[in-house]
Amino acid sequence: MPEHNEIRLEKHSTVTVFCIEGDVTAFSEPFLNTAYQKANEQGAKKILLKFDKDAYINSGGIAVLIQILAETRRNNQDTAITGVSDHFKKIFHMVGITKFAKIFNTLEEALALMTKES
Amino acid sequence: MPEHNEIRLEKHSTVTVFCIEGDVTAFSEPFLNTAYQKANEQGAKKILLKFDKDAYINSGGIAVLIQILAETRRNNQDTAITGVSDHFKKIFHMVGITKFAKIFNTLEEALALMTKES
Amino acid sequence: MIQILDERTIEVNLPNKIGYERVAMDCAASFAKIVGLVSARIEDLKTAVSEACLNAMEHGNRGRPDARVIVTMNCGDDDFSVSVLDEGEGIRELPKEPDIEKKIEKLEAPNGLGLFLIKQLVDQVEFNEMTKDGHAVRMVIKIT
Amino acid sequence: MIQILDERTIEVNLPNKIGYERVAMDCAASFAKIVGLVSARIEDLKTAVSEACLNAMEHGNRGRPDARVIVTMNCGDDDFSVSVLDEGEGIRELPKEPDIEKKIEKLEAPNGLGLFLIKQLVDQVEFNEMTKDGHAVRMVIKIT
Ligand SMILES: Nc1ncnc2c1ncn2[C@@H]1O[C@H](COP(=O)(O)OP(=O)(O)O)[C@@H](O)[C@H]1O
Ligand SMILES: Nc1ncnc2c1ncn2[C@@H]1O[C@H](COP(=O)(O)OP(=O)(O)O)[C@@H](O)[C@H]1O
Repeated sequence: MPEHNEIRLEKHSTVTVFCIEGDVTAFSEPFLNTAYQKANEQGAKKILLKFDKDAYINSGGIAVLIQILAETRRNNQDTAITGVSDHFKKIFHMVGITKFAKIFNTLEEALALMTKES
Repeated sequence: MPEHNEIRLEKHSTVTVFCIEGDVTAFSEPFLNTAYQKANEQGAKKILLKFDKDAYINSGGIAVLIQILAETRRNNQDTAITGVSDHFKKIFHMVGITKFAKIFNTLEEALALMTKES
Repeated sequence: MIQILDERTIEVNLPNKIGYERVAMDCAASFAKIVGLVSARIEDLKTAVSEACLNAMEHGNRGRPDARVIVTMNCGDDDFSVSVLDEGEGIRELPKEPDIEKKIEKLEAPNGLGLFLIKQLVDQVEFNEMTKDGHAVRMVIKIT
Repeated sequence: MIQILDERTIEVNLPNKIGYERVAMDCAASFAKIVGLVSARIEDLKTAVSEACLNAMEHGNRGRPDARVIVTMNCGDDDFSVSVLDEGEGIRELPKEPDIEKKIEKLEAPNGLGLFLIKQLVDQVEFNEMTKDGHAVRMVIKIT
């Protein structure tokens, strides 16, 4: 069933990586919220959202992302994105998501830069 | 347009590799025949048909393959196949293609074994 | 709009079920690939078709499980077009552009991105085509 | 066969054009994925749908460009079924199993593999369902 996400939290030095498996739609809301809550309990300061390269992301999923970004902003958490195709990079740019979360081409690049920043 | 194949011939020591790009259907007939003719002109003794892992292969394409296998058999050319998904391995087995052409999992494996055989 | 299913037209008839928009999306992608659309435009088309279907299900058909969404795809010489038909009355008022700053500040709802994306991704779009069968959104992507 | 498009049924209406069977195939795969068929069975389904559509185009509709192929997919509790409808009179005589040895010896034509593959790949198949709209092949894959 596609209306389900497996979200694993991985700690890489100061960065909490959300490994999001599956499509990102309105159905992702509880899964992303639970993961975010858990990250907060662990005191996450830097958050990297890692998507499946071939995930289907729709406007409902983007709305969920925006809600997460609203929270990370309030909580002063540095937030970035990786693992999205060129198409969704373009869409995240169109919508303005990229004003609030930098998109990195690879996990390694993201971690290298995010761990460096204080 | 999908009804078109790019077939590159590569010589790896004694083996002539047909790098077949694109779907394999009835439309592949002239492309495969031309490639086979060229290989013959080059005096090919061992032939490895390498497919796209995600090619669409249908019964029309399999019929074209059978015609090629009939020719390679007549001409005493050792013939093998690589680059097919598990699904098409199963189908080639069902149809009996595997009685006339061994399927290798990788190009390297195929070349290692085929170049060894006299 | 009269449904003429000619040699260049494929029609998909879907139940009104969120999630099934993927089938229309994959179908459009498959057709577009056959007729030679480049992959970036196929991605644009996929998102546009998916968003139009979601709107048809949610707003046009108001979630009614017995309603249908009919997606008609046509490949012309110069353009690839898709009509998404629902059983509703059309879009009452085209909403204003989403404002990400306001959404982040929670001064605006996080949703309301579908029509915006459609408008951005296709070369031409017509909302509110009313027919005897309902309301259609028609989207066109140029083949270059 | 009465065409009931219920909440678990998707219909694709295709022009009679070789190559377009891919659209029905991708559509079936997309639907099957949503309802949870495992990927090996989705591959079986894809080949079966594609072969049934090719036969509908070539034999059922005899290549007539104005004819249509209608593919109806239904997801039940225990099985996923696909009907492929053409405007022909059905399969006159089910051919015998292909014999690869004979094909290689050129004692038998290289084609004639479609029905064989369909029978091998699906759990149940019914040929020659005659309806007022034409002839249908109905294929069933069990969901386990
Ligand atoms: N097919 C439709 N039928 C009726 N109204 C629609 C349709 N599509 C869109 N709308 C209206 O336009 C609004 C904006 O749609 P959209 O931009 O996709 O955002 P959202 O679906 O998140 O509200 C919807 O809330 C709805 O009022
Ligand atoms: N939809 C159909 N309508 C009429 N005849 C059919 C249909 N499908 C198959 N047949 C008949 O069955 C034969 C075998 O079909 P198939 O095994 O797919 O091989 P091929 O298409 O290569 O002949 C066809 O040649 C045709 O005579």
